[in-house]
Amino acid sequence: MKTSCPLPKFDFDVITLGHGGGGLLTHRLLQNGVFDILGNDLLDQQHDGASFPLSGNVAFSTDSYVISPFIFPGGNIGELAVNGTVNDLAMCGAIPKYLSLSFIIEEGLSMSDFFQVLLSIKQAAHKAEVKIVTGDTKVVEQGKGDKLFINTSGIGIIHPGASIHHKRIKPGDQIIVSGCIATHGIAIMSVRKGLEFETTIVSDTVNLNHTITGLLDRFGNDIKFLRDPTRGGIASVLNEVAELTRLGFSIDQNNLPIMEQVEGACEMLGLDPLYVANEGIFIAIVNRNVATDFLAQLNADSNGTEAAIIGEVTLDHPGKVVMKSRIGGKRVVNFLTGDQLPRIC
Amino acid sequence: MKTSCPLPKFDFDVITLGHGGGGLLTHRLLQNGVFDILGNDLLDQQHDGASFPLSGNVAFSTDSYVISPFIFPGGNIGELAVNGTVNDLAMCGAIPKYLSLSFIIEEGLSMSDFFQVLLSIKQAAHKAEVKIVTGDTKVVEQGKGDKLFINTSGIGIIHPGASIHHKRIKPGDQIIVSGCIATHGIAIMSVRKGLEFETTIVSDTVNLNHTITGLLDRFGNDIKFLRDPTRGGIASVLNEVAELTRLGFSIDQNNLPIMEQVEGACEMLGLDPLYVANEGIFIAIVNRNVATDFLAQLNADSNGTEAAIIGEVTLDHPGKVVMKSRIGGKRVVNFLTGDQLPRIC
Amino acid sequence: MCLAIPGKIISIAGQYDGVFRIGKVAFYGIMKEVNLCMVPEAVIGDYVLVHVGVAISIVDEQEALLTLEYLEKMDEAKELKFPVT
Amino acid sequence: MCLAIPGKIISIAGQYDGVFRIGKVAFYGIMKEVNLCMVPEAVIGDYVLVHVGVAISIVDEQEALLTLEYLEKMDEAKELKFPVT
Amino acid sequence: MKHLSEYRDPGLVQQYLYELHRITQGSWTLMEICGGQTHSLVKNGILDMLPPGITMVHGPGCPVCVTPVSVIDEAIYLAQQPGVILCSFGDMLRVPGSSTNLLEAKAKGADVRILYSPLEAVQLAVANPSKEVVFFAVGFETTAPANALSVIQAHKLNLSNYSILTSHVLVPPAMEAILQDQENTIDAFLAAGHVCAIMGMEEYYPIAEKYKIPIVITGFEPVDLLQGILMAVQQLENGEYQVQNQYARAVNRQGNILAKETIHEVFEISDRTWRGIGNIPCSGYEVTEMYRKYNSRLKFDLNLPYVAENKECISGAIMKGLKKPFQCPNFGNKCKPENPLGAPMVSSEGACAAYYHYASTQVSQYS
Amino acid sequence: MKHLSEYRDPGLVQQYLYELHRITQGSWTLMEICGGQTHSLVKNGILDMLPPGITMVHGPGCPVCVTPVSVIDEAIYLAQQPGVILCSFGDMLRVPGSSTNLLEAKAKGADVRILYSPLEAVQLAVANPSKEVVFFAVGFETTAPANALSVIQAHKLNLSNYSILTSHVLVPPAMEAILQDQENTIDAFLAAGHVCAIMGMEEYYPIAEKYKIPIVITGFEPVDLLQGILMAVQQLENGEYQVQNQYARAVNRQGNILAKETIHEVFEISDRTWRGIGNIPCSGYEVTEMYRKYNSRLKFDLNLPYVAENKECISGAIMKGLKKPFQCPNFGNKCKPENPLGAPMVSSEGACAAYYHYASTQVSQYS
Ligand code: SF4
Ligand code: SF4
Ligand SMILES: [Mg+2]
Ligand SMILES: [Mg+2]
Ligand SMILES: [Mg+2]
Ligand SMILES: [Mg+2]
Ligand SMILES: [Mg+2]
Ligand SMILES: [Mg+2]
Ligand SMILES: [Mg+2]
Ligand SMILES: [Mg+2]
Ligand SMILES: [Mg+2]
Ligand SMILES: [Mg+2]
Repeated sequence: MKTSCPLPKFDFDVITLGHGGGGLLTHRLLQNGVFDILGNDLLDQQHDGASFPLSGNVAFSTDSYVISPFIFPGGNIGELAVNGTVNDLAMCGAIPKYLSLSFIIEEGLSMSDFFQVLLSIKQAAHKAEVKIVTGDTKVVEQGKGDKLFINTSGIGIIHPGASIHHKRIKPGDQIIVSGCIATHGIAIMSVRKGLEFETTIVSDTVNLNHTITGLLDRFGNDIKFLRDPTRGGIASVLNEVAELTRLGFSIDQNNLPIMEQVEGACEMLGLDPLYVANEGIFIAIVNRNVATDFLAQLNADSNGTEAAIIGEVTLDHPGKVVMKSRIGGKRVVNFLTGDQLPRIC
Repeated sequence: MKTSCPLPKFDFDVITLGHGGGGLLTHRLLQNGVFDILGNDLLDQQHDGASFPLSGNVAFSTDSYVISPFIFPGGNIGELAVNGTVNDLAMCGAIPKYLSLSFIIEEGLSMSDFFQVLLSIKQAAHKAEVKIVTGDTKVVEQGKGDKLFINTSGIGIIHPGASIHHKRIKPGDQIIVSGCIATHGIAIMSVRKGLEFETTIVSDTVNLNHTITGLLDRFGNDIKFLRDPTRGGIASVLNEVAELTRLGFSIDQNNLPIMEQVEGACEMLGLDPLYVANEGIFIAIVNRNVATDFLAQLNADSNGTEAAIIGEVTLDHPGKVVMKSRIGGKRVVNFLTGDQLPRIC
Repeated sequence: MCLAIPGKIISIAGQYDGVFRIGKVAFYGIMKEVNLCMVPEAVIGDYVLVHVGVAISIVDEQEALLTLEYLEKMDEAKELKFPVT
Repeated sequence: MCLAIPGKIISIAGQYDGVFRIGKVAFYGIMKEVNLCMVPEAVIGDYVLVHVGVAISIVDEQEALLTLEYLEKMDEAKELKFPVT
Repeated sequence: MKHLSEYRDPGLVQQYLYELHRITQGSWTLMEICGGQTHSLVKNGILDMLPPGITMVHGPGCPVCVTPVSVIDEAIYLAQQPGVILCSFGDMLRVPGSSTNLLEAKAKGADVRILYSPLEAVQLAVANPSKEVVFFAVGFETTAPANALSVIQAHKLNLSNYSILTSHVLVPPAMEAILQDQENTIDAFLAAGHVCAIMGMEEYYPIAEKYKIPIVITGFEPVDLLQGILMAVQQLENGEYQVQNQYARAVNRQGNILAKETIHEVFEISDRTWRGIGNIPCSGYEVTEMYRKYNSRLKFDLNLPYVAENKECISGAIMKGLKKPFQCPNFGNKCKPENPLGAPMVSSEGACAAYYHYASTQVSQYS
Repeated sequence: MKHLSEYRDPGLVQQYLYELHRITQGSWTLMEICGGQTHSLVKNGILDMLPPGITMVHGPGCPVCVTPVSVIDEAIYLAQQPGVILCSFGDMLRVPGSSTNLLEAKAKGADVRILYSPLEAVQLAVANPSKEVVFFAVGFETTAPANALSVIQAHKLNLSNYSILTSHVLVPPAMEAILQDQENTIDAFLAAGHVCAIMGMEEYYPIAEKYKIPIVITGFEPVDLLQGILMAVQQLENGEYQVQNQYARAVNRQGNILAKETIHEVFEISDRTWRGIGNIPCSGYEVTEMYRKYNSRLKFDLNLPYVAENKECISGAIMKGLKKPFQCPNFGNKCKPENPLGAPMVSSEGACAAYYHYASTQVSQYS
């Protein structure tokens, strides 16, 4: 995302090892760059950590972001890193509050790309209403990184109405997906060396916390389980829950929301969209009684217009995910083994 | 550190991209590896985050560790990552409680090295009495990382007696360093390609939280400031505080604890130990009244046998760090510019 | 084996790297450069079967309709439906 | 320029990569391989000045003592000390 | 998606199933040749919908499955050479060689790239003049024109740093090898539609005639497969053995003549070892003498020691249709997709992996 | 550390200072030739301890400072060539060329390695036969034997992928250039001990004689420097102009004969441009014709366009002792160690950087 905010003036147009050395260059980069852009009352303590009062049940989550390319159709690694941890906290039933932000920069990263990422971080944090309160910057040599890695860790306060635990899932519960699957993964794939294709698909990275809070406000503990199906796709999330609960998870291919272009790309590359990474969507498992209302509220939210009930929890085939195919047949949807490799031949 | 704990049996002897794909290989690596080794009641929730009750003033800190080589004389990146964040929390005056743990692995990392690191993490967490409650594992392609990067983020509870803030520093306060300087940086330098030398110096990485808690218990708010002088060395920490407080910081070279071999290496490479990275030491700025007792308690602690009062805060030369040399001359100790490069010629 | 899917030719460039005929082929709105030298008679708007970046045949629209009407040409299959579980 | 520091020869190997004389030199307990071909008369225990991995001279112990005793040989400098701030 | 979604229509599928159930009297064993067909049958849950009298067995039409251990070893060896970039289709990376696979070799430092097309490998060779680019040219007749084109293009561009490591196999010789097996139980074939898009139908008439077996050239979508099965069963019930073309929208009698010319420009027919099956005479393609400098085997003077197949894997019997994957004692225990003993467990088109991944609820007891 | 700590003894330092204060009557300007001496004077806070009559000015003896822009550009150019590994001592990496420095070039992808010794560069060439290893051979007479040795070693190992990019400079011609300057104010020199450890003392007698100036060959530790200053001031007070050897533990009259032979095996005397000063005839070394294949300039046919020095930097005046760093209008504002305008602000041995980093409390008002 391009912004009109001017780049601070630096003596360097790329990041060098010196910017990670802990000396003056590091100090300047942080002072004139990071703190200026992301500054808030807690971050500005310039200590090795932030302090603030907290009480209640908290959620704590971490993720490292290693996406390549780090600026991709629909976004960049910065907003991804904010949204990712915000969403992980939301999936715990928490209201995200504080983030840490840690960069691993490969020397040679252009200053302007770095600032583009920083500005996206600022905007994403603003939108998600979280504060970035502590951070870290490391620079590694050329060839020892991939331009930019980001770790965010986050602290949230568990929503008073939330009671998210896989143990609470019961047969009859409905499985809901909040939006089109595989969008993000295919957007990234479209710019991968050797597999490129033209598409208007862009990543759907977005913060889901406000959407989740709204749902928890109304449906409370009728929401049994929440998860954002990032790496490994929705198949992996459902398999993990199936394994943990020893219940059956039954879904219907006809109900899976997916964009036409995404389907086309999957056909072309021989990929199964069930295993493709997602960003801006989540899976909810909710009490059957509230499913329709839950879906209605979700459909009225900009993050859930394509939401659908895709299946339900069952006593059949315990520990397994089974999908009814478009033509009415059934198949087991297993764990993906490793990375999904394009199946060409 | 070698341990006798057996390596879990895996089908792979190195980590491949598939281990980061979110599918079965990731699942297995986490189940049979990470969770088995690091498991505790909070981590085992296998959610995308951990939940626990918390109340009071908390500290929150993050750091990414990119050390090369990742197994080095005296330790490895795993214990470094635990100790580093534990120490950053301790430097905030907090009692470290919960850590997140996030790996960025370059494909090809040997499983046995990875498990050696994991075991060190377990031991370091045990020693520091912190729980690793949430984590993440990413795998990047060959040439896109440097074998293993680790991020740890941590939450601690501020010690009830603590009142750590640079604004509390006053002229007359004493500057104490808890141990020999530059040890860690020189231990790492000794195995750097192109600069290698033989030495018995090993990294002094260690958790300092119990030491700090003991000092806070007794000296409370007479401790004005704590910082572990990692990257950039003690010169950088003192310059940062000088800049923040606009006070003068005056130190005496004769009082700086430093190992002979470390001095020898610095002479040989033309490095200034004031700028060399440290691990197992901290700088404390304390009320002059308690300085002697503080030092005595520190000297009685295994992490502080070499501790010394190295100087004091003054109204002279505001914003500057000045060192009295061995022969009685004075010089300004500035910020380091970039990385300290070996000065050969 | 031999994953091949039908796509519609959107544009045709004369040459592939100065050597071969190439074109843009759309699959559900995504587009890929495809080598068209094995289907010289293909024109814009045709559907071609594409395998590993090469168009291997033009989809015959007449035959496509016949396949879909195959059952109707069999007298016996008019009324009943097989009950699928 | 020309950072060079004195170290003590701990061991001497005949050859540097089959070509030159090398040895291990200790500086305050750390050790470095050093090329000794410019100081062929140096023996184990000698101190040599080392610059960028090459020993450039042997430290003369007699002369070293004389430097330290230089002032004593100057009649005038016996009692007083200069007050350093 | 036009020419795709129509063939996934549930109503049409039901009509075909009805008709198939209606006409099936006998007990028939049909082999779908192509891994893509297996994939589609399993992924769509079609197997459980078929009349009890019909047994589908999965043929050898998966290049990932039939590439022998020794060729995988060659690819790994080349990938490990400094300065070599080995390019491959994605699903070849997990196939086990004698001691490792390309994915692990890559993790240990070999330069292995996944490409969509051999033509992109040529571009890579142009962009990296100081490297040797090797394309791992596996495939059946369908892929041969693209691989051949890459050689012609490299030749026209005067590239000296491009070559292909071939493991090209041909369908008709494999069909005959299956039919000649003592224990053969196959009553009819669904031939591989995309192979025939290139090769046409001619080569199948002599086989149908000689072995008195129906051969229906079939597409890959549910309606295609059901129609193909229906056509084959109709023949069987009527005692006929013709070559029929279900996939007429893509296949005509003479095939793609230009594509065949391209193949014959670059390749000549050679003997070929099939993983799990063994040597089949005249069952593959090798680069002709004229293009020898694009043949990686000659260029790098490959001469690796012979490696025997893993005896524990019964993939030969599976690919000949003599056994089902779940009849293999290793299926799902010693042999799983994450650590395959044999190649059919690797690609999701491999018969064993297809069963493992997409097994219908009925057969899932075996996984 | 033996032969080091003794010369840092505070008691001894005080005695020397006492003696120096006692005998200093006149007003004397001394130049320490060597950047290492500058470094030590500033780092130990010695300047403020000297009698008010004594002014120290910092000589050109910092190879980092005197390497011209055009040579830095050559190094950057070579580092940017594919297949070239450029090896350098650490402090050369921040020196500004005409548009960038090696550190930034490295950040942008050039393969630049920091080594402790040129002999390690030879090892790197052995280990990387497919790469060209270039060692950036800067230095005064002290470093010349090591750089020459690396060429001899490469030659004996028959390496065809090793060469050196020289920027070797010589002390005596620079001293004469300074003395010949109209505005020269230098009354005495502290000559560079380590240079003399190689070269001996002979070349200095004619200079002392010709310019009637005391020259004291001096070491680098506080006691060395104070003793050297004391010896020079004694001469000045007595109206003498001899060559004296304070650093006799490391320097003898004839120098290291073997080292000089090694230099002359590989190098010959050439004209050399000094950054900030300009061309000085016969003031450097270049690789001889016999070893031409180890000369990076010839090997890579370097022929970069001429680049003028930055006019804003008065480093020439500083290195000749005509100005102090804080008299430069850019010092501490437009020119700082993190973004140096001129070379003396780069290395911590550079006069400007030494003042900036280690400036005593008295001079720190200027930083
Ligand atoms: S299950 Fe494994 S071992 Fe058995 S036939 Fe299939 S691939 Fe071979
Ligand atoms: S301060 Fe900078 S510009 Fe001025 S003389 Fe020194 S290096 Fe040159
Ligand atoms: Mg997480
Ligand atoms: Mg996440
Ligand atoms: Mg998540
Ligand atoms: Mg940090
Ligand atoms: Mg999505
Ligand atoms: Mg931190
Ligand atoms: Mg830290
Ligand atoms: Mg810290
Ligand atoms: Mg994660
Ligand atoms: Mg230390």
